[in-house]
Order: sequence, then C-alpha cells, then structure tokens
Amino acid sequence: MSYFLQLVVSGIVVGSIYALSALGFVLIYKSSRVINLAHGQIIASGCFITYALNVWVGIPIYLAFVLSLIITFFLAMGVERLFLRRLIGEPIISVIMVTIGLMSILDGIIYLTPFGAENFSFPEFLPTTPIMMGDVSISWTQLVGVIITALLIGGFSWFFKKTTIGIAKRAVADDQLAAMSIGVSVPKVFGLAWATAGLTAAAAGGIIGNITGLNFDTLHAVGITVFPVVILGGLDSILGAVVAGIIMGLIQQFAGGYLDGNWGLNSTAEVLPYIILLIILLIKPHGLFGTHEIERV
Amino acid sequence: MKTNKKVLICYIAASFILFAAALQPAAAQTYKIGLSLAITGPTSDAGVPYSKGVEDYFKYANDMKLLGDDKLDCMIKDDAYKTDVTKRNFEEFLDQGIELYLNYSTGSTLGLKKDFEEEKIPTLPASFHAGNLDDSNYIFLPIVSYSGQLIGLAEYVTKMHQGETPKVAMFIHPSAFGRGPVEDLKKAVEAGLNIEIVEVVEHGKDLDNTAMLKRLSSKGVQYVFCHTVQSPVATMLKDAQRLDVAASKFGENGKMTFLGIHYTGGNDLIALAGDASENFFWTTSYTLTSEDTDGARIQLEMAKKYGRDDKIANSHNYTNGIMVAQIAVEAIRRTKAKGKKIVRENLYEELNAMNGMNAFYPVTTVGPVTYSKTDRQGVDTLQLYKVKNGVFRSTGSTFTSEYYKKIQ
Amino acid sequence: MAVNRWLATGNYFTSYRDEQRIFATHLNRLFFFAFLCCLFVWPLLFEVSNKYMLVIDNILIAIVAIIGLNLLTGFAGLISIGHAAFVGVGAYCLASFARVIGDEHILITHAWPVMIILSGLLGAVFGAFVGLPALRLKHLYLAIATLSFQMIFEWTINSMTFFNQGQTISVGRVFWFTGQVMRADHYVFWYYVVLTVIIICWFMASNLLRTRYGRSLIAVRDNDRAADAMGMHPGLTKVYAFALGGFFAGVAGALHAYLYRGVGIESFTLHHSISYLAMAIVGGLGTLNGSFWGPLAIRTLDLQVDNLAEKAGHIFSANLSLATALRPLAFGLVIVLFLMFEPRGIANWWRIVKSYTKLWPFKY
Amino acid sequence: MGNSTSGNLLDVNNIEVVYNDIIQVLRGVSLSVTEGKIVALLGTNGAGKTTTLRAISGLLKPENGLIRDGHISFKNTDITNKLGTHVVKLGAVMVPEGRRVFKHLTVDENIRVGSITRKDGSKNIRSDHDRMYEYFPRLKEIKHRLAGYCSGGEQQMIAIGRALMADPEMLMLDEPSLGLAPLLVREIFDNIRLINREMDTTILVVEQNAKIALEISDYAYIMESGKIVLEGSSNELQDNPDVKEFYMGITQGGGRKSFKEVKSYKRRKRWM
Amino acid sequence: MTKLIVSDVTLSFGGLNALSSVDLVIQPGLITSVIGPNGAGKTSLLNCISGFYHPTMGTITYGNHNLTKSSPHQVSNLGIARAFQNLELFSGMSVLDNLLLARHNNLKYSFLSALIYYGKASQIEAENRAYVEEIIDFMELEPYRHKTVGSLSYGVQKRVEVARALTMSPKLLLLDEPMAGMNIEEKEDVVRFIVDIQQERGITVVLIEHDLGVVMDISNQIYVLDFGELIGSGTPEEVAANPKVIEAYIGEE
Repeated sequence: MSYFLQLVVSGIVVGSIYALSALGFVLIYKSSRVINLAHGQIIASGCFITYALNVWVGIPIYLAFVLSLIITFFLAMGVERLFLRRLIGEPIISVIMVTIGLMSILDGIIYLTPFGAENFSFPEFLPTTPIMMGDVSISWTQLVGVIITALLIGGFSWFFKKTTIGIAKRAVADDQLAAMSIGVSVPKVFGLAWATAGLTAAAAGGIIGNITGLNFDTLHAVGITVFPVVILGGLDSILGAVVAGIIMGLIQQFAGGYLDGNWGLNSTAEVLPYIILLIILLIKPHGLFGTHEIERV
Repeated sequence: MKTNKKVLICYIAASFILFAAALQPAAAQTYKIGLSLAITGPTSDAGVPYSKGVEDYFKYANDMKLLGDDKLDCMIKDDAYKTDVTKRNFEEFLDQGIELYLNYSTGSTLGLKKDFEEEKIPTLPASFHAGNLDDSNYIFLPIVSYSGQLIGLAEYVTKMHQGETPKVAMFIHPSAFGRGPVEDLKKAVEAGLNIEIVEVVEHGKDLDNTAMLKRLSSKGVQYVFCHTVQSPVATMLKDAQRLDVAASKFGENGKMTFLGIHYTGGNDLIALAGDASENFFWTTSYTLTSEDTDGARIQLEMAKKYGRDDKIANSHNYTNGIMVAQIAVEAIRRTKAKGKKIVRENLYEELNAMNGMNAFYPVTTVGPVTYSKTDRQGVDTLQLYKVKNGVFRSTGSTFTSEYYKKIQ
Repeated sequence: MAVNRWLATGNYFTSYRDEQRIFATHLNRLFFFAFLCCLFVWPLLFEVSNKYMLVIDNILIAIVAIIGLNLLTGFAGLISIGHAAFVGVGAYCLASFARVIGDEHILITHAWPVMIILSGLLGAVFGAFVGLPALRLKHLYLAIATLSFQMIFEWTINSMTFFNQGQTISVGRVFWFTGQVMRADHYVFWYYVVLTVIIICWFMASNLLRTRYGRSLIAVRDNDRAADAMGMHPGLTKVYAFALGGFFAGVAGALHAYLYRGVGIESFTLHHSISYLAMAIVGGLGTLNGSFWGPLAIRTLDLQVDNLAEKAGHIFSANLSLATALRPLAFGLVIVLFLMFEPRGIANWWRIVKSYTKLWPFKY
Repeated sequence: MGNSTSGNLLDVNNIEVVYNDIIQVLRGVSLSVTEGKIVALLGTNGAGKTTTLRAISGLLKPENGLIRDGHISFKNTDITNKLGTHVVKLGAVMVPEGRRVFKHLTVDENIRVGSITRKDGSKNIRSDHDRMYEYFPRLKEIKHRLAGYCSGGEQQMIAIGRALMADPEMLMLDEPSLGLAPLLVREIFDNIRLINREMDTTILVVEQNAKIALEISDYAYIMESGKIVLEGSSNELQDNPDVKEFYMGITQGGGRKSFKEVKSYKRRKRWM
Repeated sequence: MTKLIVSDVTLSFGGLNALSSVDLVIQPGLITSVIGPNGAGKTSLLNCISGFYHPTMGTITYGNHNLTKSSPHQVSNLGIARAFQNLELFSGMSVLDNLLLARHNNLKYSFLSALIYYGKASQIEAENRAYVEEIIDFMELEPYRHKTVGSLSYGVQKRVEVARALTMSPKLLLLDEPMAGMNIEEKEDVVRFIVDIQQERGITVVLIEHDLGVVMDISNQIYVLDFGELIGSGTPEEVAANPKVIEAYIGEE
C-alpha cells in the first residue's frame, strides 16, 4: 500500500511539473493559436539563467529565480517580436515549422554557452532530508516545486477568467479582427502571451534543474515529453494542462512501478503516454478539456 | 627584357623541381588518421572532451617529435551521434587516404563493422561494447569491454559482500550501448558467479525514479550496477538520497550501493548529482586527475599546454581520448621503427603483435595494452574508485575480471 | 494557322487532352529529356569520390521520401511529424526479411526490386494505419497523433529483440547482371537505381495529380466540408493520403537500407522526421518540384555547414563550441528565414524563373 | 491639414486605399460626419464601403491594406494609418461585418471585453455594462451562453453592445442587416436609432439595404467602385429616381418589377 | 422522378431545438423555397438533408433511400448537390479546378489507370473537362475560368458556388441563400440561372432565401419556418395570405 501511495505522490509531483511546463504551451496557444515546439529550449534557458545568476554572479537563489523569471519574460517577448510577428495568419504548418526552426536556433545559442556541453548542479539550498509522511517521502525541492506550480497555475486561471485583459487575450484567439475593432492591441497580446509563457517556462526550468541537475539533453527533452500532456489537456485549457499533467505523471509512475521489469517490458513510461494519448484522442478528439470549434455550415 | 624574365621564371621553376626531387626521399611524411564522433547532439558532453584528448595528444606527438620529422594529421569530424553521418565521414576519410580510423558510438561501430572488414582498416572505437568484436577482425577496443568491466564489478561485490548471495539490479541505457553487457553478466552468473540479478531496468527520460527505487528496495536489491550516461544516474542518486535508500558505506544492509562503469562516472556525475554522488563506486581502466599519478601529471600538463579549461583537463573522457591517440601513435611508431611502410596492413599487424614483451604501457591507464589475433581488448586491468568528499578516490588495488575470461 | 508546339507563344490547345499534358510544349519535353540524359551520363564522365556519391545518393533517397511527404502534407494538408517512422517501416521490412531468411538470401540480393516495392507496400499499409485517426482528428491533434506513432515506432524497434533492439541489422550486397555489386561500384550503382526510382515516382505522382485521385487530396486540404459535399469521404481520403505518403516513404526506406547495407533505428528518429518536414517546406509545399529542391538544399546546407564548422574549429581551436553551435543555428535560421521571407519555398523561385523564360523569345 | 477645425466629428479627405501594394480599392473618397447624426454609406457589393470603414478604424493592416493618399481626421486629430487601438481610444469604434462575436466567450464576457480601452474606473464600466442589458434585454437571459451558439440577431446585438462598452463618441456599423430576417433588421435599426438618441452617439452605418438605411439616417453617401457618386440628405435621396431604381428595386411606376420578367428579358438578351 | 420527403424531423443541440417535428415534401421538377426569420432552422434543415447533421428524431427519404443517417458524400452520390450559404469553395484553386472537383463521383477509372494516365483515365478526364466547360458556359463564368476563386468578388464566388453544385449533375439542388449580400442586379442574374436550372435542365431546386420578392416570384411551393417549427406552407399566394406568416416574418408594416 505504501508503495502505491508513494507512486501516487511522486506521480503528482512529476505531474505538476509537467503541468507547469504545459502551461507555457497553453498560454501561447490560447491567445495566438501557435504551438511552440521550442518551449523545451525556453525551459532550459530559464534554468541556465537562474544558475548563472545564482552561482556565477552570486545572487541569492530565490532572488536569482525571480530575476530569471523576469529575464525570460522579456526574452520570450523578444522571440515573439522577432520571429513570430510576421507569421500572424500563416497556415499551421508554417507556424509549427518556425517554432522548430526556433528550437534549432536556441539550441545553437545554448551550445555557445558552457551549458551546451557541460553538466552542473544547483547548490543545495533546501534541507536534503526528505519530508516523511508515514512511509511516503517527498523532498523539499519537490515540495517547493509543487507549491510554485500551484501558485502560478492558480494565478493564471484567475487572470484568464476574471480580468478584462485576460478575457481580451481569449478574445484575440477567437477573432483577431473583431478584437482589434474594439481596441485590443493584438501584437501586444501576442507579446504578452509569449512573455508569460516564458515566465512559466523559467519557473519550470528552475524546478526541473533543481531536481535533475543541469544537463541540456534532459532539460530540452522535457519540451517533447510535455507534448502528450498538452494535447491530452486540450491545448487551450489551463485546467486541462493540470489534469493531464497529473494523469501523465501518474501513468508514468505506475508504468514504471508496475509494468517495467515484468513481462519483459522496459521503459514503458516513455511510450505509454503516447499510447494513452492516442486512445483518448480517438474518444475525445479535442482532448479532455479542449474547446470544440463552433462550426456553422 | 621580356626574354630575360622568361628565362628567370624557367630557371626558378626548374630549380624548384630539382630541389623538390632532391628532397623527396628524406621528406617528412604525414600520416592521416580520421576520427568521427559526437561533438554535438546526444552524448556530446562525453564527446567534446574525448575529441580534445585525441586532438591534443596528436599535437603533442607532433610537437615532441615522437615520430621524428613525420607528422600526424588527425581529421576530426562531428557526426552528432548519427550513424548516417558517421558513414559519410568515414567515406570521406577513406577518400582522404587514412591509415587508421577512430570511431565513437556503439551504433555506428556496429553499423560500419562490415565496412571496416572490407576496407581492412584498424579501428579504435570509444565504445567498449563487447558486440563490436563479434565477426570482426579490425576493431580494437582500447580497454576491456563493458561486459568485462561489469563482471569485474560483480566479482568485486561478491568478494566484499557479507551474507548470502548479493541481490543485484542493473540500471542501463535504453539502447544497444546499454544492453550490451546484460547477457554477458547473466552468462557469468551461469558460470558460477555468485550474484542474483533481480531486475534489469532500462531508464527513460524520467524526472523521478521513485517507483523504480521503491520497487528495487522492496525486492531486497542491495547493489545497483549502472551502465548508462551520467545524467540519469545523477537523477537516480538524488532520488535515492531523498528516499533514504542509498547506502552510506559499501554493502550497508537494507540500503542500496550504487556502482557504475566507465561512462557513468567522472566529474560530470559529481557536478550533476552533488552530494548525492557521495559513496558512488565506479570502475575504469584510466588514471584520474584527482589522484597523484604520472598519467595525471602528464594529462594536466598537456591540457595546460593546449589551453584547455579545468573541466576538460580533469575529464576522464579527455583521458580516454588521449589513450586511443597513444595507441595509434605507438602503433605507427613501432611500424616505422621496423622500417615498414605506414599502411593499414602493417599497422594491423603491429597492433596484433602488441602483447607479451611487446605490450604497450600508456601513461594514463592502470595497466598495459595487450592485443593479439584473439584478444582485441586493450587494457584488461581495472581500478575501482569511490566518491569521497566530492572527488573520486581509488579504493583497493587494480584487478582483472576472471569470469569474463571464462565466458569468452 | 499551324499550331506551334515548340514554343509557348502560338501554342494553343485544340483539344482538352492537349491541355492536360504534363509538358505544354515540345521544347519543355526536349529540355526534360536532355536533363535526364545528363543525369544518367555524368557519373561516367567525372570521377566522383565515394563520399560525394554517398551524399548524392542520400539526397536522391530523401527526394523519394519527400515526394511522399509532399503529397501528404503539401497536397493533402496533413502534417506528419512521423515521416521518418514511415521511412523506417520500409527499411525494417527489408531488415525483417534479413533477420528471418538471412541477409545474404537470394531474395534480398537478387530480387531486390521486388523487395523495394514490397517495402513500399508495407509502408503504405502502415501509413494507412497511422492515418486512421484522421477519421476523427484534425489539424494539430492529428499532427500530434503522427508524433505519437513516431514515438511508438521508436520504442517498439528499440525494445523488440526481433529488430535487434535498434542495433544495426545488416543487409547483403546485391547482384546485378554483371555479378555482385562490390564496394567500388556500390554508390554509383545505387545512384542509377535511385534515379530510376525517382523518375518513376515523379511520373506516378504527376499523373495522379491530374486525376480525381490527386484532386481529392487537394480538396480535403482546402475545405474538407465542401469535399464531403462533393462526394469524397474526407476521412477515407485522408487515410488514402497517408497510405500514399507511406508508400513513397517505404520505398525510400528500402533504398536507404540497401545503400547503407544495414538498418539501425538511429536513421529514423524524430529528428529525421523534423528534418524531412524542413525539406518539404524549404522546397515548397504543395508543388511537386519542391520535393526536389528541398532535399537538395537542406542536405547541401548540412554539408557546407559541416565544412564551415570544421574550419571554424581550426580557427577557434581552443573552443569548439562555436563549431558545435553552427549546425543547429544554420538549420534553424534557414527554416525561419524561408518561412518569413519565402513561405512558398524554392519552388517559387523556380516558378518565377520559368515564367520569365516561358514566352521566350517574346517578352510581355 | 490634420488640425484644421471643420466642426465635423469625422473628416475623410480624398483617401486612396491599396491592398497588397497593387489592388486599388478606394480612389479618392471624401466624406464627413457631423456630431450627433446618423450617416449612411450605401453602395453595391465591392464598392469599397467596408474598406472605407476599415480605413477609418485602423483595421486595414491585417488585410495588408494601406492608405496611400489623403487623410482622415477624427475630432480634429489626424488618424490616417493609425492603429485600431489608437482610434478606439479616441472614441470611434467599429462593429465589423458579419457579426464577428467571440464565439468561445460567453455573452457576458463578450460585452465586458469591449471596455478594454477604458480608463475611467470600474464603476462607470459596470454601470454601462448593466445599461447594455437594458438596451438588449434578450441578452440578459442568455448571459452565460457561449456567443457562438447564439442566433444571428443575438450575435448582432452582442457585437453592438460590445462596441458600445468602449463608450464611443462615434459608432461605425458595417452591414448590420447582412443575413438577417426582415423583422430582425427592423429591430436592429430601431436600436441603432435609440442609441443615437439616448446615448448621443454619432453613427456611421454602411448598408446595402438602402431602404431601411435611408429611413433612419440623416445624411447619406452612395459609393460605386471606390468613389462617392452621390450624396445628400436622406430624404432627398429617398426621392431620387435613380436611387429608387438601382438601390431599392422600385421602378418608375412605383411598383416592384417581377424577377421572372427580368429573367425572360435577360434571356432574350442572351440569345441575341 | 424522385420525391424528397422529410417527415417529423427534430434536431436538437444540447436541449435546444433547432427543428421540431418538421414535415415537408419536395416535389420533383419544381422550385421549392424555405423561408423564415434568422435562426428559424432553415440551414439546419438543409444540413439534415445533405447529411451534415443527423436528425435527433424523424426520417428523411429520397425515393427508396433513407437519408436519415447518411453522411454528405453518401447523399451527394444519390444526386443531391448543395451550395453553401457561407462560401465553402476551395479558395486557393481556380474556378476550373473547383468545378473539376465536383465531378469526382462521375469519374470512373481505376487507381492504376490514373497512375499511368493512359487509356481510360486520360479519356474520361478529357470528357470531363468538356462537361465542366459546358457548365462554365451555362453559368457565364468564362472570364473567370483560370482565376483563383479567392480573388474573385463575392458575387461571382456565390455564382461559382452554385455552378459547382450544378457540375455534380444532380437531380436535386439545394441552394442556401444564393443571393445573400447581393445587389439587385446581381440578384436578377442569379434568379435567371435558378429558373434556367429548373426549366432547361429539369433539376429540382430547393431554395432558402430571405428576399421575399424573389421567393414569391419564382417558387412553386413555399414552406415557412419559425423557431424550428413549420408555420405555413403552400403556393406563394397562399403563404402571402397566411396571417401567421405575416406576423412572424414580415412584421406589421
């Protein structure tokens, strides 16, 4: 039983990190209908910036974390301005490919830094003794990660539901021309969407970096791993990202816990999310919480 | 005036030709060697220091005139860990007329095996996969294969373990590289090695290994043999620390001791795992810069000379690269000393003769390189290291794996 | 007045059949055949190093795959982030035979044209299977479904012992009328084979595009509701598009296996899928000749960047990371710049050049 | 020129609009709107009415259009080629053609988002929000429904309500009657007149339905292929025989000609 | 000639009835119009017939065929073609290609024949091209033949929409507001085409239209919908006199 509980707890921890990573996708998609494949790279850069500020510059870790959020906020805004602004209104494939190109470019830039080929790890700043709840344990790093995730996700859902600017962002996603007609500045909204996505990516990067250490391969693989989560959640739903993130976290833990090692199966956690994603999509073609296009013939 | 000029030009040209012809027999030769490896893409964290090691040692050989006036030209090409590109690089090297080839990944070594045979070109890979040697005559592993290393580790465990049969799990990379030694270890167990392999885990890109560690711990696993790259090991060690399942000293009861072979260890692991790497056991055939040895001194000097930063200077993959270059230089030196032409066949012969009295003692390894027609694994000697206060320290004396010889 | 069939000026059509010809004028046809002859003859006239022949073979194989991807993504508008898996299916079809009957079996070494077609057909079957979600999914969701198949494919090959767990499965040398094709002739031999395959594929694809089977692809891309009302089953048409893409990819896979004389999972990863998409885009989606330009451009770029990286590596010898960074930087920049400034790809330049010369000798 | 005081709320002076650098849609259009009035802009399909509205409200950019010549001033401020946001902030809001509501937002959210540019405090915004429901009581009932599922008439009301939330001095309506049943068209136009009177909002309406547009407006312009061809007070135009025949389908006799007759006439022409 | 019978059809979206118990009969060879205020369910009715929606209750039959659960391509195979209200053209293609596409069902040659483009495929394609040309001529689209549909004016696009439906050589043609947003002159043209389609080609026409003038002039039979319910039917004269229709639709003028 405690084995099961531990899997559940770990699943939720990993899931909430997925959710936070997925949140960036959702924020961008929700206002600009762009799916950003370079998100993994932004996550990685957020993580590297935190590290550089903390270790090389010597800024205290929490401050470094907040600063990296701000830097990445503007970084992502710049990326949007530079690369995506021109592509407003182009077909999906162009937009997908631009973000793929962006992925390569960011890769290249990161290779220019020491982070490209070397490994680092954050200095410990939280107690290393785990928190025990009965037999179930969770590390401080993970706990802090979950709390930050919860705060950010809560904040953003409130923002989209309740504030006029939040509604305006959704409005832009719906109909750009109409949004412009009532005075919404579409470019600003897109820039803001990327900026906030960059912010969440940096947060996710900081958390993941603390858990796994700073290895570029591992960090930017998160970008791809989060895909099934984003799609499962339905691309434009924050709630969907959270639910799907936790589902995927649990699936991976259970797959690792109960399937691997039996019946000759191995690393099922790598493939199971995709299989489950396919099955769910066939039942619900717009993911669990995705908006159905309202089509009138 | 015009005619004068023409005459002058003719004269200069003629004298050049004569001069060149006169010099021809004594002219310094350049021997070409090719290295294709992953400087970018996956495993580049190992590939980069490796390439520097190779590059620096060949430079060193040229600067120190180890081959007299003859020069070595080692072409290094990036293949980003992709077999297709490796093949292209290899073809290019052949077009350039290389006499010796250095390869990197397991996948490409297996994929190009047939080409090595057809071209009859001696090849030194960075992959110590035992399968490289099957149906192949031209691949020379610099040190003992992963299987040999792993069985050596297992023998160490049986020797040091107190109590009943030690329960062991394997934590491996999900690829040919990772899976290579699994079967061999099982064979060794059949041949009488006293361990019980409880589970073989292929890791994914997991952010969390809780499930796996809990499961292993519930099955009573005491030792985890790692054969992968550093990053997943680091994540696992951190999780183990958090779950409080990591042993604080070798073989601690009810806890798990983590051990790994060549590509799992080194400074990168410590960099990634931090405190959690404490007490990690690691085996390889190389000397480390954290220990005071001749090899370490020479390595650090060389790194300084060619302007490498500390990280590369102290990397065991830098050592690894220096090592293959040493073998290559030595083979050429010996061939030349015998007055033979530096061509593939002669180099091949010379490599195969590197045994017994003729064994080669590189500075950066803990034992000699021995090759023969039947044994194409270089250094058979292993040294066990352990992380103590954030550095790898050797524990115990060097050893070789007995069961590995038995199962071959 | 006699109809001038040589130049576009004065060439008017007197029957609908004339209008549907692939070559509008005799001159076009002449140029085309002259070009083909050149392609066949040049390797006999020049000495080409194995490396460059390998590079060229590689480009040609990519062209076969991209014709498939272009039909699927360019014409039918279905984004596939799993094309490398389709190519892989073709290659692994051959590899499976090699595993079962041995890699030097007469079927593999002598009946290789049959094996190539068989691989194509298996690719088509796999493609159709992967396309099944298209019956329900649309746009991004469908694209991600193909990504899922890519992942599942990689995992399956990696974990099944039958497929040697992703390690190289070797394929024997083939025989030609002159005996076994040995190393010295290997790359030239496959050059001719792939070239022939491309010509056949090109004719098949362009024929298809002027019939209902090709038009229906474009219809579901542009407006699948209208296509439905015109009597095309949008779902099945998409499945059929996937099968078509899978066929060409499968053929390319088998060719790849023969060329490299082995099949390993490293050649069919997600990275390759992305690079195929890049080729299709840079070449020009939805145009058949884009399928030729894309692979040519991207592979040449790769090569040039490698050379450049090497030079950079010599200049900044203390620090190779600039060289390391060059490859992804160049790849990324090319994609981004093309999408921003020439979203219709190189095919559009070709179109412009053609329209300049079309009415030669008369200008507008 | 931009700052000359003309007394008009809006002055459009001889503008030329070009799409994609080649296609010229407007060839020198001039019109002006006096404060507090309802002005109608009539014309056939493709005459350039929508483009004129978009040029005024700064929405040409998304379609790759540009005002190449001439200028527009609103409240004596030059707004030629200014962005939409700027124009809305100045107080001119457009209701785009074809009832472009935000389909995936609720009715309430749709109306609320209209106040995005306002800076005059949440209290005023809230009271305006409530007032919209007074104008369109029907919307209050369906407050929480997704706008995409509302009927055409309801969507048109949402679009107008949304625009009014920006508290505009001038409201521009682009074909509010398009695709609506006659009864609804009347209702919408009644509302427009009400807004004009009660909120003191100046209105510029683009319409094809000349009959109803002339009925409620004070002044009207008629466009054809990118030019203004006729203007005058609505009463005058209503009596203009050309307008009657070409835009209202009324023959000189006063009756309506039957479509069937047209058919046989045209067919005869076709065979000739 | 075949009758289309809609009997007792109800269509609901999440509890909201777009159509409730609608009964109507489309007589072959005539022009039948369906009118009603916006949101009355006219387009929904057309969607039910052409297979885009499936009625929640009731049946639709065309001759011996039950269309209730058919999908659009199946319906179109029976010779029922449709023009859409909001243009659903292939806007990136030329007018010619749009029309060629509509011939999809009428082209019978095998895939292999298409691959080599020899024999049957090439012969049928040429015949087909000729047929399309005939429609282009009929609908007076000659000047636009090679123009990209997206670049044409709204009025012409609407005409292409009708032409495309006609190219399918249907027996029954469903037209959804073919004259929306047109000026009087353009309307006159379209009316002329519709009447020609019915009279010259003998195709049954179902027309949805707002302009009462048009409807009254050319229809043989009119059905009036309001809030998903059928509130009146009959000849133009009967409908014009129906007080319920006047109240719901025309309003008191």
